Amino acid sequence: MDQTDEQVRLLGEDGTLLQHDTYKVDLTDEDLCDLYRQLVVVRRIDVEGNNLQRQGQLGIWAPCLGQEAAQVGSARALRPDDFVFPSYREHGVVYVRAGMEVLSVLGLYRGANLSGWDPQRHKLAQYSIPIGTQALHAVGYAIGAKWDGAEVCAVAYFGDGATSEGDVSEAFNFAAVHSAPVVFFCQNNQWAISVPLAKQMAGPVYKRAFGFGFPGVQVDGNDVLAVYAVTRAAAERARDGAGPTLIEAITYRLGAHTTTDDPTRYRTSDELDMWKAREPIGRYRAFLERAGLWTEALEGEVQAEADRVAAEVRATVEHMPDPPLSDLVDHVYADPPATLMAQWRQLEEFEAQFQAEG
Amino acid sequence: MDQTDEQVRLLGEDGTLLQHDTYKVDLTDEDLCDLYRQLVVVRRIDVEGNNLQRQGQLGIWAPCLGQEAAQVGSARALRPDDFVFPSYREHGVVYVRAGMEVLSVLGLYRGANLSGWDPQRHKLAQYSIPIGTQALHAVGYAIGAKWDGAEVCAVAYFGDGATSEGDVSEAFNFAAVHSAPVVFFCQNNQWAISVPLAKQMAGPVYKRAFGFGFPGVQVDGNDVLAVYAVTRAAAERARDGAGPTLIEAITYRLGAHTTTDDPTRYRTSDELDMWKAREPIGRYRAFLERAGLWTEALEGEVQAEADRVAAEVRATVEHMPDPPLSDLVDHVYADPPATLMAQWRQLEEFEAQFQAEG
Amino acid sequence: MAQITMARALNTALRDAMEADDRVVLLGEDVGTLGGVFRITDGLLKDFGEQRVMDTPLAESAIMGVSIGLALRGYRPVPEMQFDGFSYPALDQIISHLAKYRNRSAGTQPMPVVCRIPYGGAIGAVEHHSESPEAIYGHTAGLKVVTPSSAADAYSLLRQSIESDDPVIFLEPKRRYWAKQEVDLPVSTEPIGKARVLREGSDLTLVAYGPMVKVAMDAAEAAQEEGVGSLEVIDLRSLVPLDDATLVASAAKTGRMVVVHEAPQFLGMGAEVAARVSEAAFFHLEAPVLRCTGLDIPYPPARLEEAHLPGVDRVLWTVQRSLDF
Amino acid sequence: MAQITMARALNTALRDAMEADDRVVLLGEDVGTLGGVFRITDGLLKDFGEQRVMDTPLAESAIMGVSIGLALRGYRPVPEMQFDGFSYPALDQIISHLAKYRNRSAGTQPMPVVCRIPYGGAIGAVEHHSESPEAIYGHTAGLKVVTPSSAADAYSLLRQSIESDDPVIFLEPKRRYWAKQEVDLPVSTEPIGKARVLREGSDLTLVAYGPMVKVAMDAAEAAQEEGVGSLEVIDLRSLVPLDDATLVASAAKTGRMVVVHEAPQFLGMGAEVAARVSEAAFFHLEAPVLRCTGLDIPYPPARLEEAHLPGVDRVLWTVQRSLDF
Ligand SMILES: Cc1ncc(C[n+]2csc(CCOP(=O)(O)OP(=O)(O)O)c2C)c(N)n1
Ligand SMILES: Cc1ncc(C[n+]2csc(CCOP(=O)(O)OP(=O)(O)O)c2C)c(N)n1
Ligand SMILES: [Mg+2]
Ligand SMILES: [Mg+2]
Repeated sequence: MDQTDEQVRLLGEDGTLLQHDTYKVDLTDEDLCDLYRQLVVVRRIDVEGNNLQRQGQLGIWAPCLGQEAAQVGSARALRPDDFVFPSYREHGVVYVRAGMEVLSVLGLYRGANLSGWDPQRHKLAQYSIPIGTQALHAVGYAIGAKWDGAEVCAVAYFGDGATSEGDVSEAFNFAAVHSAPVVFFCQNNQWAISVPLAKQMAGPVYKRAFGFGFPGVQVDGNDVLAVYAVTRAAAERARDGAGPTLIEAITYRLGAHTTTDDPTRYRTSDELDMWKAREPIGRYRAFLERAGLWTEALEGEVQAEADRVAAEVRATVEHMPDPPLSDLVDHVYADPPATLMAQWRQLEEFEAQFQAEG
Repeated sequence: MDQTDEQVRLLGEDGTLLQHDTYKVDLTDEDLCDLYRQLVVVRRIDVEGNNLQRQGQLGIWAPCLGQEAAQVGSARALRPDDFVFPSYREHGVVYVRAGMEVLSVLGLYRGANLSGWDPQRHKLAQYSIPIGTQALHAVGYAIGAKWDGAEVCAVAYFGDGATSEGDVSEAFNFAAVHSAPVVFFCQNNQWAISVPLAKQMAGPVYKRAFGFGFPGVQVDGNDVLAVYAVTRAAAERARDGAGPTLIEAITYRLGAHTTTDDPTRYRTSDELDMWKAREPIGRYRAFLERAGLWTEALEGEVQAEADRVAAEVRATVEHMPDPPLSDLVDHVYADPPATLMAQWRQLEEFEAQFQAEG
Repeated sequence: MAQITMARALNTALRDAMEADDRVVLLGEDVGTLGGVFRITDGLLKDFGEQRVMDTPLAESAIMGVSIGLALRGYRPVPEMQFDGFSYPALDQIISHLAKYRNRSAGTQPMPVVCRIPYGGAIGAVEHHSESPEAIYGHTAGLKVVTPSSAADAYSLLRQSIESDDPVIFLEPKRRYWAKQEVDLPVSTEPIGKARVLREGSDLTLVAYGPMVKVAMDAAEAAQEEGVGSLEVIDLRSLVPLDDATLVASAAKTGRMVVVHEAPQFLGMGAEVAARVSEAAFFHLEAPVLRCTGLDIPYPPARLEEAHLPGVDRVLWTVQRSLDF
Repeated sequence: MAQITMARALNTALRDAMEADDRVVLLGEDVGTLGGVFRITDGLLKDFGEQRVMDTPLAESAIMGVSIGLALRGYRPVPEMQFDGFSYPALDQIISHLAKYRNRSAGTQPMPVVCRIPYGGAIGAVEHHSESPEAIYGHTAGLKVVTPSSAADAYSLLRQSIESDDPVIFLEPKRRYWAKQEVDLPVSTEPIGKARVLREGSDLTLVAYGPMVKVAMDAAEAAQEEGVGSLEVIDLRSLVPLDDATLVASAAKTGRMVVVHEAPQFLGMGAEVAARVSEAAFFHLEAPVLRCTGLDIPYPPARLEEAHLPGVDRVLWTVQRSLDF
């Protein structure tokens, strides 16, 4: 289940552009440079996430290090009116799709909110922590969009481990039966916490789709151009009414599962080194260099932007106020039960003592 | 998803024996005749089930009419120490495997018990009503058997509708990862209550297996010899340590979903007539005739046996006592909570009034 | 006035809701061509088409997850779980998402999903078809849990539920589907969250909901006739929100209360009502709040269900226990 | 005597149980190589091998269903659900099969499965990692529901659970995993079904279990020091079977009771205890049984969890409400 022939690739490991019969690069130079900016900024956000966690500003952080190409490439291939259903590690997707809404994600990992953003604002559902569950939401959204005659698709992000959950298979089947405009985007980062692929499945992820009667494609998830092209094609296919596609992006989680995890307990440094050598941003920069698009000026701009975003992230998180006590009850119901309101008044009464006491 | 080339068949519609590269008939004449007996008896049990329900002796009945070959052929291919996990319609499996334990099934549909038999006695789990759930039990049993070094397999029976449940996909994947000695036997009878295949799935069932990394095979489920051969091979494969197989037996539910169902609301009489012409017992009898095995004497014996079983079924059900009140609480726990025992004493006290009053 | 069954009232409520708002869609196993195994959706596929009434694959978690996705797209889905015991595969989607979605989105994302579930026993069914899971749903904050006992309430509460922006678990007492009531539809009854005093009484309050309301009313009638006492009967109508004001007022008046339900006693609705009323009406109670419920056992085989479920006699026996206190 | 954490006691209990009976097997997500996200199964894969400690695919329904199958094969599986909130996908297997299997088989098929679930909040976690689902399990007849509050009980109750032929939901209060206690293992404490009076008192009884036992003890200590009163503290230890004899005896003695738990109040354990004790100790109670619990809300973000969860101050405040009655 390592990199195979079937895998779609547009960039060699050294950044050379490869030919592919089906998938082509059709981005402008400007877009190609902007893609680089996004990759670098996303990595910097991730670094800040780790730092802020270490400083106690965040309760936990789920690093996306190494998965930037899979996230940025796929998210960039979508239209604003497509709808995205992320898991808990898709900071790159959030940044590309919703810019500084990524601050809400930091608030989530700080424990200041429960995701908190309006899913309709950027057509971006909140992070879904129960593994695989969001795949079904994407199918429902997609079916609704199809009924509406809207030319949009829904995209569900999930990991290799998630493919074992019943919900994901139910989503595959439901989408296939309804020819729903969904893209299932699986970041196969080789691990589900400490569980390696071989203990998770007995064949490659993308083939799962064939069993349910729709196409699956495996792509080099560290090749941002291939990911972009494959996702764009799948999204177009969905919007055109041809039904779902499963994309398996082969990538690697270079960091820990979360900041509470110690990956040295379960994986070798050899494996890590091998994948470090394949990390996506260096490869893409090599491509830009070969294409004559990389310049010192570009690098300077990109790094400045990363610095700016990092600073904003840091400042925002460090000054993020604790949520008001009323957040406990204010959003549970549109129309809250009287019994809950009575509890709340009792809690206020209790808390009032301390305010009085100072 | 109709009868396709890939489908394994050993008997033509007119009972001619077909050649197959992989699967052969290797039953003795005696066994071939006994198979006929079992098919006929199972059909008769089913007829009695319907009758008894109509007479109010059973609360409900789930007919297996038309699925006798799939059930008898597969069950006969198993060894006594294999373990079978049926759904709620596998009366043929129960009869072949456990003989008159089928009376417990009638008790279940009468409302006198909850299946009631000891699963270890005939290595036969109780009927599982929540769709698809038993597939996981089979995987667990199979993994345990493998750990024990036992050369046995577990067999999970379920329907076409069941393949949509998350549990069934989880079972496929878990079994594949553990190379568990399981046979997944799907009776694709074309309907899940009123829902036809086209609304249930977007491709044939057997291909589902490939996506999870193990073999699937489609067999003519109304061809008892093909079902027998395919199941025997899958069971041997499992016992030999080669892992799971998914068998899709194409058959048809000639009766109602259950006695409370009215299939005329959702399917055409043309469809029904087409499948009636393909029903399995006539075809098998034609084979026996061609093979010179069918005789008036055999038919006489077989019908007599069916009469005998039918009479036993009728008599047993008609005289089946209501369960004692203590069945409410006696089997819930090995070691029941005092609070439950207190409830029970209270109930006894309450019921005692009526006994006193007469 | 017409004689209408609860099944018919529910069917009409769905039809009227679908006519009133074309974002209302139905989905579930066998809800289309068949009209549902209880025929609650009968005729709706024919009149509204496949995009409004969807026969789904056999997958309850999917039915619920897809409903959530449809709500995100602006629909008002009304999924059906075919039976109480088959709602359990959907519990993760219900607990982890349906109940929490609005709160997680800081109130920005409404979740107008009404999950219809036929529930309860006494229909002679096999295992898993007679469960009373209301306590599981009632304990799950973020949900409303509604259960009618009459055709009029079935109609009105279902219409209200579909209009609600909060997710509703709508529990239909299947043994009452075919019971008739004089009522002209459409009808509008008290809002969700209001209990109804069905019968005034002075000696003891019987609290019931869904399938047990009829039993409670029959018991009250019998108590009157047999001179046991004058029983007040409250139909909760919704378990969440619970109308504890009405409960407490009644307990304060009669001084005695018996809660009746089919579900097992341990951690059932009777416990919650007893805890609340015992607190709020402490100085008024002349006897503890008693519970007349199903036993703490898995639902028994049909031939034993009568003993498991509260009937008029056992309710009266419990009433007597309270009066004797 | 050694200072032992609850985590260590659980680990030792699993090891000792596996040594005592080679049909005891562990399975779950990350329980093998990693030793579990809380390290409760640390070192066991190394010492017992892959056939006794199985890293499963990421599928909770499968973990439970496979455990049931293993039990049918004669094993005594101890599946782990990684967190409370991730036990929900297994609910159908638990409710529809695990709890009902023995009964369905007329008592012939034992179901010795112990489902370990780290539960509860106060660890600053993100959503779904701080749930208290005990009421769902407690309402499901056929299960036992056990939850230790100390290292010694953790060891002894887990050993007893594994020896039980009935299925046990074993709830581990994760905020107490690292709390130490002086104890020599192996240790044998009271059987499942017995509550323990942790502290004698005369004015009011505090009832707690799992994560709240420490809070209740601290509150009782503070009440003593501040002259509020003499509080008795009961650790339930198992919710099913519930030791109502001990509860009622204590309520009869002190006349006042406060039940403390993290789970939402509505239909939580506090309701069941209140209902039972109010009935059995009706003439002894000088105040209603009060509940000091989590709010009826989805678990809040970490920065608000302190307000949601009962702490010493809120317990004392509730105690005062009872004393003022
Ligand atoms: C239903 C459920 N079970 C368990 C968990 C705990 N958990 C969080 S992440 C994770 C592994 C997920 O692996 P994968 O799907 O490959 O995604 P990745 O973390 O690699 O991005 C587990 C088991 C969970 N969040 N949800
Ligand atoms: C989890 C669950 N959901 C729904 C049902 C109700 N139900 C009983 S049988 C059935 C259809 C099953 O179809 P299939 O799997 O094809 O088996 P068949 O009845 O055709 O043998 C349904 C929906 C159930 N028993 N369990
Ligand atoms: Mg992964
Ligand atoms: Mg079928």
